[in-house]
Amino acid sequence: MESFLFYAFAALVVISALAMILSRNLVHSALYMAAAFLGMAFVYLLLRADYIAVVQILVYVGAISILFVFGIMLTKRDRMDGSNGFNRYGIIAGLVGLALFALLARAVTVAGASRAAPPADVPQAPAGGSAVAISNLFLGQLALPLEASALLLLAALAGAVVIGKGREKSKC
Amino acid sequence: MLGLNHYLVLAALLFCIGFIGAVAKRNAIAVLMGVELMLNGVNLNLVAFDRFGNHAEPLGQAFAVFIVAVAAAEVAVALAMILTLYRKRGNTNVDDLEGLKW
Amino acid sequence: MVNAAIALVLAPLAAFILIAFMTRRTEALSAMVGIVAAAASLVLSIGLLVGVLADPAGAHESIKWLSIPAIGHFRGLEISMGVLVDPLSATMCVIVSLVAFLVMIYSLGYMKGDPGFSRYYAYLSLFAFSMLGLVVADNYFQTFSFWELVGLCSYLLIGFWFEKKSAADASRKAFITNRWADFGFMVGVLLLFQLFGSFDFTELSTVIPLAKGGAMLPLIAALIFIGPLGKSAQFPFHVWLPDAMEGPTPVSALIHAATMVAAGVYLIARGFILFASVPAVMEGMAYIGGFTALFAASIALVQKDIKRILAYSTLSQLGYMFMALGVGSMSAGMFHLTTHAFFKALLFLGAGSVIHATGEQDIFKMGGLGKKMRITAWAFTIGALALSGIFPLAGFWSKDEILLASLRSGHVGLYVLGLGVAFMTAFYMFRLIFTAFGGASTEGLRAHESGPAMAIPLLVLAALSVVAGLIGSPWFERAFGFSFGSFIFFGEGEKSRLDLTTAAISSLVAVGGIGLAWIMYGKKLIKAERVAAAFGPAYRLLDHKFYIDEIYGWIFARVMLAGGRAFDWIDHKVIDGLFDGLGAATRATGRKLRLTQSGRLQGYALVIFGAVAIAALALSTDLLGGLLK
Amino acid sequence: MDFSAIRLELVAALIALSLLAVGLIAPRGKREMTGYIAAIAFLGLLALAFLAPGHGSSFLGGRFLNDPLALFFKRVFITAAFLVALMSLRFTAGLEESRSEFFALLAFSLVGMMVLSSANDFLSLYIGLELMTIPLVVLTAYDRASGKSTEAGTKYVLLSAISSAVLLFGLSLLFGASGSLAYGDVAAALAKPAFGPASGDPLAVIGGVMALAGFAFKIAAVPFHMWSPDIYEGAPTPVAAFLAVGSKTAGFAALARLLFFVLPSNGGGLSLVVISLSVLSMVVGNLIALPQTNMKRLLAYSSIAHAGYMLLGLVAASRAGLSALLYYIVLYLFANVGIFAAISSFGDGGRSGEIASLRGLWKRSPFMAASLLVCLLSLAGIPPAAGFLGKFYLLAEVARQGKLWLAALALLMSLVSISYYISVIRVIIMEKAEDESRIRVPIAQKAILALSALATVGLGVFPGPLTAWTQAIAAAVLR
Repeated sequence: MESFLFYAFAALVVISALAMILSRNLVHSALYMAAAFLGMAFVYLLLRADYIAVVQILVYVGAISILFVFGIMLTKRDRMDGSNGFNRYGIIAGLVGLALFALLARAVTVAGASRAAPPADVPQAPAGGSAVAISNLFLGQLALPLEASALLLLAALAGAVVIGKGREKSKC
Repeated sequence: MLGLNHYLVLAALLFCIGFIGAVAKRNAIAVLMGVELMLNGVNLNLVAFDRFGNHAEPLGQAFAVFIVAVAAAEVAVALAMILTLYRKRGNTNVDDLEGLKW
Repeated sequence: MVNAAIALVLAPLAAFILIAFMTRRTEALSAMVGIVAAAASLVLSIGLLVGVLADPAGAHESIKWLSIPAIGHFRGLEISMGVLVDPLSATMCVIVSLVAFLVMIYSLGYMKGDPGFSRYYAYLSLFAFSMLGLVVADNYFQTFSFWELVGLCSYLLIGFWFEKKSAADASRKAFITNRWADFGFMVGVLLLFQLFGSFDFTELSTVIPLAKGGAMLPLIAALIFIGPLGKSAQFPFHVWLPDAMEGPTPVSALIHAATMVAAGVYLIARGFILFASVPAVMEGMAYIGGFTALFAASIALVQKDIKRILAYSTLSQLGYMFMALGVGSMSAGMFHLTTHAFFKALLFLGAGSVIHATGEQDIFKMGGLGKKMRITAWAFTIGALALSGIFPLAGFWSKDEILLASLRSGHVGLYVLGLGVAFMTAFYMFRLIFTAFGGASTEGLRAHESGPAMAIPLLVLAALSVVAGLIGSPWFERAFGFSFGSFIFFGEGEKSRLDLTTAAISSLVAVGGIGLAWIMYGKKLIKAERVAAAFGPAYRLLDHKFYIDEIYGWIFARVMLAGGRAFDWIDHKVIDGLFDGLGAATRATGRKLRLTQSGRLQGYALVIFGAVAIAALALSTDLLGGLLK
Repeated sequence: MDFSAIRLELVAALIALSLLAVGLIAPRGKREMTGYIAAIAFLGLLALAFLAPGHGSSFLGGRFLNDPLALFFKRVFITAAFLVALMSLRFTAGLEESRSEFFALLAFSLVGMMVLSSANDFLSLYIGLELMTIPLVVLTAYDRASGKSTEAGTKYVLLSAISSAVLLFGLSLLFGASGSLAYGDVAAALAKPAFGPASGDPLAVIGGVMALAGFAFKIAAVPFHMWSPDIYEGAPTPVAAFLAVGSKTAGFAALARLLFFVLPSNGGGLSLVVISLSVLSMVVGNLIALPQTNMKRLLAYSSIAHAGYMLLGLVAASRAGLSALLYYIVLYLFANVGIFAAISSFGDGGRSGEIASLRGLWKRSPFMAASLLVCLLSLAGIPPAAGFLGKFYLLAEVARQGKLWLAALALLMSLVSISYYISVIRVIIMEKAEDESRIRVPIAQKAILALSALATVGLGVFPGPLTAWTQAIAAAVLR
């Protein structure tokens, strides 16, 4: 059952991802991307990572995808067909990507052969899902990176505002 | 039987598809989408290792949460940049960006 | 003694700083500061020399400058800064500061009114500082530092009149060629350090003899030898020196004749133990020196520019010095360096005086200058006689030492070659004198004697060119109980000898060269009728003889001049081409590589991924059980 | 909990936040004040870093180290930030708005660098890296009047996103191979032979390569260098300076820790990668620098080449190697800051940075020309400027370890590099300017130039104190 679900979700993710890069319409690409993100959320559920799955849906599907769509709308007001073509690197990029994948897949299978089997279906986290364990980490040993990432978000916010602010006379 | 390898191969596939998207698409927004796909591959790696690694604490998942947060920040800045670019040049094609070269 | 040495090095540095930052706007003051500092150095170095004469052991003091402790089986890195005072460095200090001092005085007249007057004195002071620092350095590292600084000063001074494109090009060429040579030097020093764990000359002189037979030693000696090849402009690194004549003429006198180019010779003498223990390098040194001497002398035969003639002559004389060192006589090499410094500086300053007066550098456009510029002409002639090795002027003694050394060490071929060079030297110098100073005045050429600022240094140097050789003479030794050879030597002190046969042969050869020059270029001077009237039959006889001589001379000149032209061609097309070609090739590679930077960010990303894939594949192939399985 | 270990980071973050706040509350006419405030604040932070850097050496159970190595790097970063803030005063004066944000972003980036140099686990490493990079991206695109600046910003943000994806994939593989994020545990796990098939875990190897690639991008080592010339040219000059000295040094801080303490160095494989990076950087950087006509681009290529030299210190992987690397970082900081300050004091704020604009500088501003000359000589490695000794120090160590060919190659390439530095020098002192008017050098730039030139000569003539310090650090850190 689990295998079947995995293959179904994996197929959803991979097909959406492929469609995303192959589509020649930017809006379609964005929708395929959202679909791929959604599929990933299901895969996370299979991995018993419920917290991540929720984050994935909230942030990726909910926020980032919308941000993308806004971006598209603000930069493309005319027709969308052919708005998302390939550049001159299409073929080489495909080959390098394939080679990289082959290498990684081979490495995974070789390494995995020697790895211990996955633990039985024992939930990692106590009641309440993985959220409790993760938040304990956040407030415990990961407190410093957490604070730093708060600064990071602030900096990014200030930066985005600075960049996006008004239009100055361009002498481009 | 479903094992770690399945997830890792899926992650590698996502990473590589994302890479192709980031390198081979003409539109800056599509490049950014490719990068997001790559980051999803990373997250899947982390979560899968966490699940199969017998750890006391879900460090991988915590890392994934950080990556999601940072990715959101990155997207915000990058999109703001792309908007400025659009205002200046009227399009968002990255392979037209060759005022700086050699 | 050490304090005096430090002070004499620092005085010009202080002058440089003063001129650069304070007196730049008041030109007279700048010159004053430079000259006072040089005078101070001169006085101190004479004091040093007197001190060393009293106590030849000299003094050596050094402080740890950079010290990195030893770790495990690795030796630590110890670099010290020190001062080594011994006969060699004391003598060299006197030469450098004396010539620098005279050149600075001379420049008061020569550079008068130049917009870069203060800058000029600043550079000269900086040069004096670096050169003196190089001389008193007690280890290879410190030597190398000052060596580079000297190269930099040379760059600045050659390109002093940068408005001229040729000057800017020449300065660049000098710098780059020297850097190629310094590359060998630096690698050699690194290796030396790896082998012996020290840079210190004194320390090395005790450990190197023990390491005889080591396979690395020849390589090290050969690599370090490349440095002097560049700085002393020996074949094939000589290409920069003739071009360096683009700088102001006093600079040529100071740097490209008397001091900087001597740094290579000095370095070999300083680390003589290293070279002396590798016979193959010594042989190479002797033959490279000999070849350069011949090669440059024959090119000098056909040059028309007065400064270029002197430049090639410098190359040739430096070749002599290398030859002397190569056949194992450090004394002879250093002795020739000393005397050459005086008479070559004299010749350059004389040439400068001519150029200053006439604004002309082509000797065939001059003529009859002897009447208009008496002091210059006399001084120049004395210099030329000294250079040609006419008894009893300075060049005679030192050149003889070299010829004798090569004969005694069994290098008969080099001895004969040296004689040939002596002949050519005398010939081209007097070709110059007869053409430029003799003959009828060229129309429209205005000339006047230079002012006292320029004349006095000429006279001082002329006097030195006459007497400086005597310190290497047996008479001097008999009178004072010591001579150059027993003061500066490697191994055992050498007694001054005057081998009458070799002296006679070389004198004859030199006189022969002058004679040939007279026949070819000076004969026009003689009004045939007057001579005929005065001497009657004698004249006919002479004339007849000259007729034979003329045919002979014509054939000889044909061969010689043709050879000279051929060498000239090789020099410009092949050797120059080699260096230019290397530069051009790197540049072309750079231009090609630059195109990889297409400006397209996705191309960059592709390169990143490609590199990652390749590196990952290369490192994990074994782990993955081969490529295809 | 003892917060003294992160005292410097806390103060720096406070500075960043205050600068943001000042920008909001200061009256409109007074906003140029923020630049001075920032500079003074950085100076104060620098004093703090030297006088009271905090006594705790680690925080959160060793996930954050404040060891001598980290402290050294932090002092370098703060110095760089201070000098860049001074240098920026002229640039920001020309902006119509967002002046205070400029300095706030500089401070944010500084915090990121400091976190990066102290990070002792992958998570802090990553966050530090992004906290450093994202503000830098914004700063790169700050010059909104210039199309080049926007182009550079776009390139930088996309490429750094791609490179951090690669880095993260590598880190995730290392996490998988070791089961931990903390450096100590990762190193211990990777050293265990039981891992994977006989000789090692391919995932760890690939992960290691990818992680190295991420930092090779930051230090702009070939072939991960291609962003840097474009970005340096397009970015406002002070920002380019910060990229050249801050971001690159931070990359080295992280790389040094990774290579010395985390990735198994005895494996040989990764050190081969480091050697290749070093060789390629020296060769490609120096060769492409030859035909450049833009000063900022030239500096970018020269700094690529310098990354190659500095990598030699990591290749040597010994105390002396680390000590030489640290020494080199300091001299590189001063030489580069000096040159960038000179460029930025031109009329247009150094926007174009063409080498030709330096023509006849000797006449137009002797002081600037002299300082620039000293800095260029240092980069070219000519004594008595510090660059000579720094190079010698690095090469002596590499040669001593028997990699003579590498030392010889580095020497050969530094020989090639002389040729382009000397062309610049030639333009400065040997060419005539069309416009012979004197250049008015702003006082801040004057101060930076004087400091850089003095430090460059001082380090070259009296290296003792600094080398003693770097040796002490190396001895304390490497056992």
